Amino acid sequence: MSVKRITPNIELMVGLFVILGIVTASYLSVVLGETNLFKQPGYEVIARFSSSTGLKEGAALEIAGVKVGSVKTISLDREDYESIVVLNIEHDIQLTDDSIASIRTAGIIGDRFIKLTPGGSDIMLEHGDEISETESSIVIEELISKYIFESKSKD
Amino acid sequence: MPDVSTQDKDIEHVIRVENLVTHFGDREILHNVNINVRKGEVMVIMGGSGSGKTTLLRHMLGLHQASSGSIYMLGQDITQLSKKQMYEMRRNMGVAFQGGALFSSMTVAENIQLPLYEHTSLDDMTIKIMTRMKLEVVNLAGFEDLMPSELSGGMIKRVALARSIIMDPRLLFFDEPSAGLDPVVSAELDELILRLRDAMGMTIVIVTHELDSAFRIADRITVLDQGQILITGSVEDVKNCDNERVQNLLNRKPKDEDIDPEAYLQRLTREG
Amino acid sequence: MEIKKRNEAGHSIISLIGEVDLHYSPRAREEILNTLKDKQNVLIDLSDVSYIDSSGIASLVEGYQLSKKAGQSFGLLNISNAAMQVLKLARLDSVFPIYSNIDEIQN
Amino acid sequence: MLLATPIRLIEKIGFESIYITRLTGSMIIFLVHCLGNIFILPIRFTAVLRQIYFIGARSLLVIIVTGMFTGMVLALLAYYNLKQYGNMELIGAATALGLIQELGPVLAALMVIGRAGSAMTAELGIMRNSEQIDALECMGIDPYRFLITPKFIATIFSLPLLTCVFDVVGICGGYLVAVINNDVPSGAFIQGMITNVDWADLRLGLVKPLTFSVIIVWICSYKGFYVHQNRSGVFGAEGVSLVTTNAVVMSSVSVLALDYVVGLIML
Repeated sequence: MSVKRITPNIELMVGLFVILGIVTASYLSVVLGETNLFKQPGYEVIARFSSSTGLKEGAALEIAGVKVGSVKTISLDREDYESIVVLNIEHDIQLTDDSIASIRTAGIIGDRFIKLTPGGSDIMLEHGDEISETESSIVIEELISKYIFESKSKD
Repeated sequence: MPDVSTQDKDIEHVIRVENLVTHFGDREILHNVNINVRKGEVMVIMGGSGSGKTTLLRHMLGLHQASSGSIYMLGQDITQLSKKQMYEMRRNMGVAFQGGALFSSMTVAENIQLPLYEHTSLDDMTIKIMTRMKLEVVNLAGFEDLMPSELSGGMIKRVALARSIIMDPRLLFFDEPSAGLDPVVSAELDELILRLRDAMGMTIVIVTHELDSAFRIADRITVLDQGQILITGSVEDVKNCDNERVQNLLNRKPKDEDIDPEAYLQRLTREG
Repeated sequence: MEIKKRNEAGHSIISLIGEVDLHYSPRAREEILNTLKDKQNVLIDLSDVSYIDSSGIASLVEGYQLSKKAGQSFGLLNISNAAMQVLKLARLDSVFPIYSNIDEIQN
Repeated sequence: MLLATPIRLIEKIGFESIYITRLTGSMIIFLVHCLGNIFILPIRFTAVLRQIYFIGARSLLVIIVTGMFTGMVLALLAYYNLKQYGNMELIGAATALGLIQELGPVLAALMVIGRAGSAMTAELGIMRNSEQIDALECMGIDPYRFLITPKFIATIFSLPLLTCVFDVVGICGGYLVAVINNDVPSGAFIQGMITNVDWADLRLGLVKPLTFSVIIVWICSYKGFYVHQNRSGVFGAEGVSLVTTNAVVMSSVSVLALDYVVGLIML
């Protein structure tokens, strides 16, 4: 309605509100939602685990405690019943082909994440390659039952 | 405008209410009302409170659904019009409500201009001049930038009148023009209404319970009581009417009914 | 509505004919303002106006104001009864220079 | 005589069902009418701007204050509960997720109901009572399009932004409590938050305010617009106050119910 009077005050306030709203919205989506607006896409490698219990898609990928990527997909290899985990690694992180991928837990009830330990080889992994050295999830229940079982058999 | 206004230019009765019956819930408010309003006349609908006069007005404005009967405006039955056609029709109708119904967030000028901005593509300058002209007509020159809250009751009525005539409508409806106004202001408003009729050839329908004002401005008067029309005629006709209820209304006499003692007692002591 | 233009006695005479309402007044306004822009003295002939509403009158007011600023002459000619009533309602009959025929102007 | 009570009960049930059916029908017609108008050009920018000013900008302060305290109390609770498990790095995640998924959308919506929704109902109710809506009708102006559609557009635009402000301010409040007051490492707070919040959470945090804004304006403006048809038959100032209370209660409850439904569908 073009009749209504608008004091500059209203426009200023609405402007401030919208700017504040957009700044906070972009903080949420860029920082927390990890929208790859400015980042170059990473590359993918495959890791096979005998068990990936507790690991979820989107879980973090860390080297020395620093996040360098995430788990893209988890699927089952229907022939040898292994877990195939596709890892998305940031484009500027170089990994040797003898790196070790191990599934770890943050704290006791924390999320599972994948810890990468770089090796000493000269050959670097490229998009689509496979990490051959892996350590599966450590399941606390299994550890405990194993301990009980072993101590029994000693007797 | 290629709408209703160009058809039926010369029909005698610009408003025709035929056999109008309405209900609120189970209560019948108007019983078979018939009114004809001639082109260019001031028709006053008079009645005490609860007589159904405001309801009748709201029917003419298309704000209520009638139970039966028809209402012809400029030759078209508005009870049969679609919403869109009704909006078209309303451009020929100006309405000044009892309380003014001004939009409190807009200035006087913005209130008056609103229909122009909504319905026409006139130049801003033209709209500005028209607004000021209408304010001159209602003797409120220089008030355009005030807010409705800064106006007195009489001023609000006059602004409402200015808004209702901004589109130069052919039909003007005015609900209680003099209610709550002192006699001087009320007389001024009456004068204004007559000038509008003479200058613009408007047909004007006024709903009021004020006798003095009604007799001053009316070409014809319709007296409504308890949802029924008692008489329609000139001021003289009404004054000379020997119907008891009309005379009671004219003499400001309260209704006095014969009291049936038994029924009265029943009414007072009834349970529930 | 119809608009006719002719030149007479040093004036452009614009005749408005028929109904000048919300629909047609913008055209009348444009004609009046354009003629004024051409530095001509303007007379509006209202003898054949059967109906003029306030938007039409508003255009006349605007034209008159513009001509005053530019020092041109502006007037209304042969005002019909219908137009006169509307002018009187807004008390504009005392504002405009009003002539009943062209000879009056020359005096 | 014995039959009277059950028959009256059945009557009552019938009466209620008719009322509810009617109400639902008329509310849906109302919504369709208002939403349909959103796409009819020209949009009344000035009116929308005024509404954004009122609904959005003027709500900022209350949103910032409540957001701050909500974030602070979330972090405090997370701190005391997580301390028992030694999972301090989750404090950031707990605060952020709580805010983004649930408390941000819901509390921002409740604040908007309290500030703007109640005002909407009262404004429309007063306009109805003073015949302003009839006046619009008589000027040939569609009152839905003129009065209510701008409120819809403004709220649908404002509430998600307010929710974002609420979330971020809340996260800052949580950061203050966790890092400055309780010596949680700053990196742990932020890293935990970044790792655990993902797109699905943000999407949920966006869909919620969008649906809430529709339901808030819907209920609040319907109640005010039809103040003269309220069930108790109260009119005048009392009628306006009654429907305003009704609108606030009904839209708050609806927001909470809808919150569950949206969560159910999207999680």
